[in-house]
Amino acid sequence: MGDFCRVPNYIKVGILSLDFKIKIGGAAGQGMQTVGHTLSHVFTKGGYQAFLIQDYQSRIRGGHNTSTVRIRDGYVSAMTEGVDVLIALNKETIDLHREEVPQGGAIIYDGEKIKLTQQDACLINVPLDRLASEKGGNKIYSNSVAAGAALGLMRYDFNPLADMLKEMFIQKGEAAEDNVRAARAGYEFTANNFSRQFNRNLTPLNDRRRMLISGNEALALGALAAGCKFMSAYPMTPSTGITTYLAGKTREWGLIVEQAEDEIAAINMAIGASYAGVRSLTATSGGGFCLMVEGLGLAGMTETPIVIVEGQRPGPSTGLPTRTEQADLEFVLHAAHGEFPRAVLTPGTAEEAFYLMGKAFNLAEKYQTPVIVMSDQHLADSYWTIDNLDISRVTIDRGELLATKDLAKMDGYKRHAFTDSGISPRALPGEPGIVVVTDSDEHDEEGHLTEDLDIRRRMVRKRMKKLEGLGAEIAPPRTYSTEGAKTLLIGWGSTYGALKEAVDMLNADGASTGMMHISELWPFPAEPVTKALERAEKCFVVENNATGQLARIIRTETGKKVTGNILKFDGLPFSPEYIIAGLK
Amino acid sequence: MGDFCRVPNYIKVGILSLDFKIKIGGAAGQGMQTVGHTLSHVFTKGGYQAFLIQDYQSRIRGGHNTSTVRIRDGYVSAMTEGVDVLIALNKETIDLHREEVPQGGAIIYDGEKIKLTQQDACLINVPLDRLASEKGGNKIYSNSVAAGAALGLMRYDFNPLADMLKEMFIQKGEAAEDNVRAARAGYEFTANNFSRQFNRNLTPLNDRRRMLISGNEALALGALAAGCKFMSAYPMTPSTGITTYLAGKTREWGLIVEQAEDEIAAINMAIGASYAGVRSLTATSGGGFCLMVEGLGLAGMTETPIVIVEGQRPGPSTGLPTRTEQADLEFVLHAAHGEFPRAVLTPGTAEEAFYLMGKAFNLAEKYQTPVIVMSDQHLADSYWTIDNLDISRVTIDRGELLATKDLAKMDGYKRHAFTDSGISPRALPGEPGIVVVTDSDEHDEEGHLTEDLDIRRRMVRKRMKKLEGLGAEIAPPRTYSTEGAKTLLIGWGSTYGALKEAVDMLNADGASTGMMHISELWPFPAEPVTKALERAEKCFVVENNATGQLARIIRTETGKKVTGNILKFDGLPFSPEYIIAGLK
Amino acid sequence: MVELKDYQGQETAWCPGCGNFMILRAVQEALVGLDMEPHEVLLVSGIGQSGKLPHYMKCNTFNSLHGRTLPPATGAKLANHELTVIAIAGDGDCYGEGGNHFMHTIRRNINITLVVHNNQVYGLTKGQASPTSEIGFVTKVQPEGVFESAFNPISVAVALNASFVARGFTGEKNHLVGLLQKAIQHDGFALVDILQPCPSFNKLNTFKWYKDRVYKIEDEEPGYDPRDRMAAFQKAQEWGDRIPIGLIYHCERLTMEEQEPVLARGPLVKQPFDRSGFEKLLKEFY
Amino acid sequence: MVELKDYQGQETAWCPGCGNFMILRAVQEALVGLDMEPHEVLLVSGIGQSGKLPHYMKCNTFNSLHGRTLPPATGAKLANHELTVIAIAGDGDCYGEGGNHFMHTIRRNINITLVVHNNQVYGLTKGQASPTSEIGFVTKVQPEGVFESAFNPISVAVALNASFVARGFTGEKNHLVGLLQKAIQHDGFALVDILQPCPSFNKLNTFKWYKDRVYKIEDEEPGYDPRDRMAAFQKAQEWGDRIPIGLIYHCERLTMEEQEPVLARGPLVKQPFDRSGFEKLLKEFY
Ligand SMILES: Cc1ncc(C[n+]2csc(CCOP(=O)(O)OP(=O)(O)O)c2C)c(N)n1
Ligand SMILES: Cc1ncc(C[n+]2csc(CCOP(=O)(O)OP(=O)(O)O)c2C)c(N)n1
Ligand code: SF4
Ligand code: SF4
Ligand SMILES: [Mg+2]
Ligand SMILES: [Mg+2]
Repeated sequence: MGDFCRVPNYIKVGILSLDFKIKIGGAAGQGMQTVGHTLSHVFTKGGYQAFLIQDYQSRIRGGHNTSTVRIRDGYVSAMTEGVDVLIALNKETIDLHREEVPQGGAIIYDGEKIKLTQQDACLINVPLDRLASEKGGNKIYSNSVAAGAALGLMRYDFNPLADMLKEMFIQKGEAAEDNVRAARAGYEFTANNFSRQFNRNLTPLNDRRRMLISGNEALALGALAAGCKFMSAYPMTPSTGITTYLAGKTREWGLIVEQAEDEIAAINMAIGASYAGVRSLTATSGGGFCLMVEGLGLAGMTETPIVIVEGQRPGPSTGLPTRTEQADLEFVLHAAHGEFPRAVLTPGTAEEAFYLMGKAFNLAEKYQTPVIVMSDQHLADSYWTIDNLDISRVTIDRGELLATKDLAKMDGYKRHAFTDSGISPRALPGEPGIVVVTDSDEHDEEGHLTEDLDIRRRMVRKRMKKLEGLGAEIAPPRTYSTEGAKTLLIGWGSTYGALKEAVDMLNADGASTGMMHISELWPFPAEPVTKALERAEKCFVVENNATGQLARIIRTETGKKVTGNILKFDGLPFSPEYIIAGLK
Repeated sequence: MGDFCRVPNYIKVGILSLDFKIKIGGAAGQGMQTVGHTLSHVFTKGGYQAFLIQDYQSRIRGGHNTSTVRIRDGYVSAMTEGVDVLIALNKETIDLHREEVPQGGAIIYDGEKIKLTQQDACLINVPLDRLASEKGGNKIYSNSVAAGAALGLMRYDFNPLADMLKEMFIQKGEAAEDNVRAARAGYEFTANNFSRQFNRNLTPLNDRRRMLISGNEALALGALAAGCKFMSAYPMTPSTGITTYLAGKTREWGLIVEQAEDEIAAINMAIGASYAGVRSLTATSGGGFCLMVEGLGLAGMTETPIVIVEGQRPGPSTGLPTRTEQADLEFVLHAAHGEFPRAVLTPGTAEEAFYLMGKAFNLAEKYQTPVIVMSDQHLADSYWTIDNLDISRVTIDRGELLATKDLAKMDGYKRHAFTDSGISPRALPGEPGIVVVTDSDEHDEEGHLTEDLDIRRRMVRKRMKKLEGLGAEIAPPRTYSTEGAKTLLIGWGSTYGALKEAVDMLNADGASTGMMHISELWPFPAEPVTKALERAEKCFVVENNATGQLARIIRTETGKKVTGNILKFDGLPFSPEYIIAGLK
Repeated sequence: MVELKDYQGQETAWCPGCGNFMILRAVQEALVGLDMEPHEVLLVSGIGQSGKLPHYMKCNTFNSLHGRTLPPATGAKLANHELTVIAIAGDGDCYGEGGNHFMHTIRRNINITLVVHNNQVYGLTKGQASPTSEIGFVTKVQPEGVFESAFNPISVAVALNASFVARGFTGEKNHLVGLLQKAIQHDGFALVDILQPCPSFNKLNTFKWYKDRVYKIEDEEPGYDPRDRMAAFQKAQEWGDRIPIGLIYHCERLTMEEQEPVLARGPLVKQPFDRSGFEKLLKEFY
Repeated sequence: MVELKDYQGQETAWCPGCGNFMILRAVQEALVGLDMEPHEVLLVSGIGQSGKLPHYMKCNTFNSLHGRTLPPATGAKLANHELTVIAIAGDGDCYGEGGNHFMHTIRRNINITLVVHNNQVYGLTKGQASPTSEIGFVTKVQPEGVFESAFNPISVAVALNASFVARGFTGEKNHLVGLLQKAIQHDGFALVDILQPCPSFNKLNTFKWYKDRVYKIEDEEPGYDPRDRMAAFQKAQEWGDRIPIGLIYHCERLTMEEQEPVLARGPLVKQPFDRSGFEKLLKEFY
């Protein structure tokens, strides 16, 4: 049986060097994310590189969630269609995902709970619950049994898993040994009974140390590395992880993380803290960002630096709270009434997330204006194996920030002084002899409210002038394989990995395709984008939304119309195969 | 003396048939607006047509405000440069505005308070305060003296003014007779001493009855005529006038006007009321609209009709609270995360404000989605003499609203049923036998929360599908004098009058200019706009903002780049002369 | 006769052992006991675990935004005051994000029943402190424990002279049904704050923790007079070893609907729209 | 020695006879009396007539959004707690638009003084009812008179156990100066709600209206103990013929700054940033 309709037939499992995918499915609360994360770690330690994605519902227990890890012997940043091993912690996993397992793949399931017959895949019947109870002492360890079973099937070294589990459960203060015993039982069960049949043994490659990190962790680390000292936020999926990470580091890193009563308070507190002199951050999702819009304009008008992470999820409104989408771009570009400069950064990978956070703080302070870093659930919740994060690449440039000694030399301080660059040197409140005044009303150079319309005109020009400097800081989009390429795929944000792999697949099939990924989106890099568009015969914009927002922005900023849009708005990220199918 | 730099030399005062301008300046609290309004009424009653604009500061007493009325013998919707009579209730008025008075114009002032010498204009020294005290019994009636003095100067019939003052002050419960006596004293003083010298007698034209109405009043009347039954709002200049007007009509017109605790409550209350079945409105300015953005998305997702008036003022942030600007357009078009259909209407005159409010309610209900009517301080606070508002042109189309009898025939009701048009027939809560369910989360046809991603896809398509019908309802932009015109001026919203008059002035000078005014802006009327752009050699977009927002939208929607932008962002409206200068 | 099955809704998505099940059941029983038909009832909810409740019922439902339960409920009630409007909210939802509406809706004294699922934690977003979390409550976002004093909704409601203020507990279902019925029947704004264990994220204020502490005012203090505001304020401060449940405060105030003259003519939505006076209205402008 | 002229600011734009002049003067005198230098003080204001006050002073000023006085004040205080932070707000500003922050800032007990210019009306927007307007107050937007019960800030602050709650009156300047000084010196959040006549738009609660009613608690009830919460709640309800001014409630609570361990090392803005531990931090991810 097996109607493989959902696995496009250009799937290339096993054709490239190593490419191995394991999907764990079950109800919320069964620990799929833990298994996925643990396995990703185990393989990372073995010299492989992992990419792990999470698909979960907006509930705490029950329902249906999956965690899918892909393992390669090189950098990986996308999830392709199909899985090699499906671990089913419940029946629904089999119903929904059995067709993703091609011939030669395996389904690990608990035959004592689920009855299965007739599969093209190997059926790996493991008494998960029983082994968990018998060996671990508790049925809840069945996820550890399953993790062990997956490794046993490939006869992969068991020890890294044991170490991982110990470390993890000791931290959580739970019975580490019980878990290890449960995992070992799973391991031995499949190693002994099924590994021959499955016949895809895997051994650690080397012991090169690499990191396994999620998008949210990378964003949070980027803020820490940039010297962020204040964060105020209100919980909202998918950005809460940033707050959680930073909240755990406050003592060690000397920062304050305050949970605000609402998003309005969150952004306004951050603005207040920034005015008083510390690098400040807030993070939210589209709904919370809606409430921050007035504060955004306040930062623009008072020229107060502020970094906002906008982690997108499918809208409108509450939408699908735990899924992914990229439908907030035009909103973010135009949010708040009136006109003021802003920068919008749209990282595509964990590394970019880290480094662009550093850049965000620098731009915010140099240009004294809000900077928005756009993320989405796919970026925020996915994990990457990466080589390293190099803090020496994170410079801290606080812009024209006046020290006490500078001020002593000055003859009267004016917070909003007119300058050629539009940037007024910034002093902090508390400096003897001067006062720092600013206002959400139109103001004069000192910062005092004014209704002098000549000053108004000049202040508008001064603020907008900053766009020039800001624009010059924007790096050109990353291109890949564009040399002589006839078709150009264009994307922004979390689609990076899927785009790149689509290009590889297409070119492997003889096509001539390149990609351009925009991760520094505003001020829009119109010149390099125009050039790239002109070089290709066909250009497709790939976006996780229903209307093709980047395509419209490209049209406004370059005058060019792209050949087509490849869109997706069902809450799930792109696979390379989906992009390829969209080209046809 | 008189450095006439601020009065461009193509000024045409007196060359066209009748064109007469009176500016009254003084401190807040001195009653300039009353004088301006009263004079506008007096001339309207005499068969003339008036256009009255207000320029005021964000304070209750003191400072410097003006009210300027232009009188013509035909429809007038713009204020040109220069004034014929300047009434100075304080010294500042003279300092700031004397140069606007050309040779042959007059300055009415109180020589007992202000010393004036050397003017090109006639100096009309009237003891305003003294006459007010002596004849009216109170110095505060000096504004009535001034109004009388202005009329006396032209030897215009005094009686209409007396009637107006009586009516007005009796309503306010103040001493009507004292005011009339004060006005008469002013009248006689100038009629006797200065009217010969000034030599521009004016007599009533006819007794054709016309209305004098402000943009805010027209918007409010439009809502009333459309059957709006619920308004919740939070005060914010320049839209408060709408709330005030409707609040005064609640008993008579059977509607509820609730002042909310904040704008978030305002929009969400209006959404609740609309869900329960009544036509609902809210009104605000940019800052308040920022706070409504999340609610906007809620209306989009739950498919709840709602009309929002967004009265713009100069931003960003608090900006210039009492001045005008058109810098919220892109924000309004893209406000709220995620994607859903909306309509944006941008009336240019009082009549349009009235009729488009009716259309707004119809579109909101037919397409079950938010409709935003954009106003600004210039539209809101200006007064027009107009022929009539014709309620028979205001149809009420509540769209697919199911009555009890329709429901009885149906087999189970689904609030968000899939349909070809994307419009799901709407029932109201309270109908026996059915329940009306909706959700800000993605939902199924019944309105229940769902995480079924197939339904998600279909629901997105269903909602977006409504854009087609909505787009077809949008009227093409108004064009004027475009036949064979080489240059096209393009505008939206309150610039209508200035644009039209600029065209007239240019063509009178032998140019070949036309205009296109967009008052139904979204879904964008791309086809007619493209055609108009193609027909002209040069196209200029005229906008009260700093970045040329409509020009960018035109580029996105039509692919065309306009020749140039004529922009203004000092808080004041355009004059035709300013536009013409911008072309050079 | 309305029956429980008339209120049967979608399958639930709450965690096993969650106090919300009891609230759902109590709301259903209260409505059935009052013989109200589903079409006469409108539930307006916010976003959070509590916000899902209406989906597990079957009646008119407007599931609004996080924190915004009360404004749409107010709008809907003013548009059709024949509907029985019940606002369903979470503690974060109503006292955090929506705190301003909580205060101002009390001021309006509109005839709405507000049911707050107070689990002293943010459930749906996985366990951050809520405004009602106690000082010292440790979470991943509050690793040093909560610094802010806990929001006391009863105290604030009494301070604002709310016309009906009660506290229930999910472990006392019948008592809760009674409170809900009184609240629904009360003419004016009624707050029913419900202590609701969240076994997934609140390991401090567990079912047992509450069970050991709550007492019914009517049982233990039969002389307690909920019309005595000072006594109510004092009672509102009781928290710790002993936590009172029951009707804490009650006063007579005119409702918004009673004061709004337009509503004397019947529900707004049913009032015919008569434009015949328009020409007359325009006279103002001539 | 700091002098009044050190605090001299821009020209005022208030109406003649406005109570705000007295508040301005009182704030200036309070700071001068405490010998605080302008650079040590940060005024954060909202939008409204009150929001203009800082421009008429000369000290650090963050004039923020309508309703958002407290969040930026909180952020600034946490970033540099050596600054004396005073939040200046209007009644609409603070109890209407910003009501949620009012409650939650009290919960935080951060060391900020909140000065509310309570004129019981929206001044800058020309006379609509504010949350503190009395039932029946007629305006152009409330032509039938206000229906909602007036917001009682003192009552709510006491209900939330605010650590310093006082009421002043612009007609009692010296008394007000004293209250402001105590509030500024108080370690924790301090509310000073000031009865402020608005001759332009509040024709009900005029200077005389207040003058005829206010009495100083310390004068008339020397035995009054502001540490007695029940007494304070009772006093908070006094309104009408007799309106108490003075310190109404006072309690000891840990401030947010005291609880935040990071601040024990000094103001955040002055703490050096040390990235040397970054490599170690990354170990978590290997
Ligand atoms: C504007 C906005 N901010 C944040 C969220 C994310 N969010 C959803 S539920 C919730 C809190 C839930 O806590 P509570 O209201 O106590 O409800 P519970 O889940 O505990 O019943 C939050 C913060 C949101 N949906 N919208
Ligand atoms: C978000 C927002 N909504 C509304 C306004 C308009 N607005 C400015 S001041 C004000 C109210 C002023 O009343 P209050 O706070 O009591 O201050 P007062 O002028 O009486 O001192 C309002 C509604 C605004 N600036 N921003
Ligand atoms: S997280 Fe808590 S409140 Fe939410 S369903 Fe689970 S137990 Fe109930
Ligand atoms: S309007 Fe009222 S509060 Fe505002 S300045 Fe005038 S008198 Fe003072
Ligand atoms: Mg909760
Ligand atoms: Mg006020």
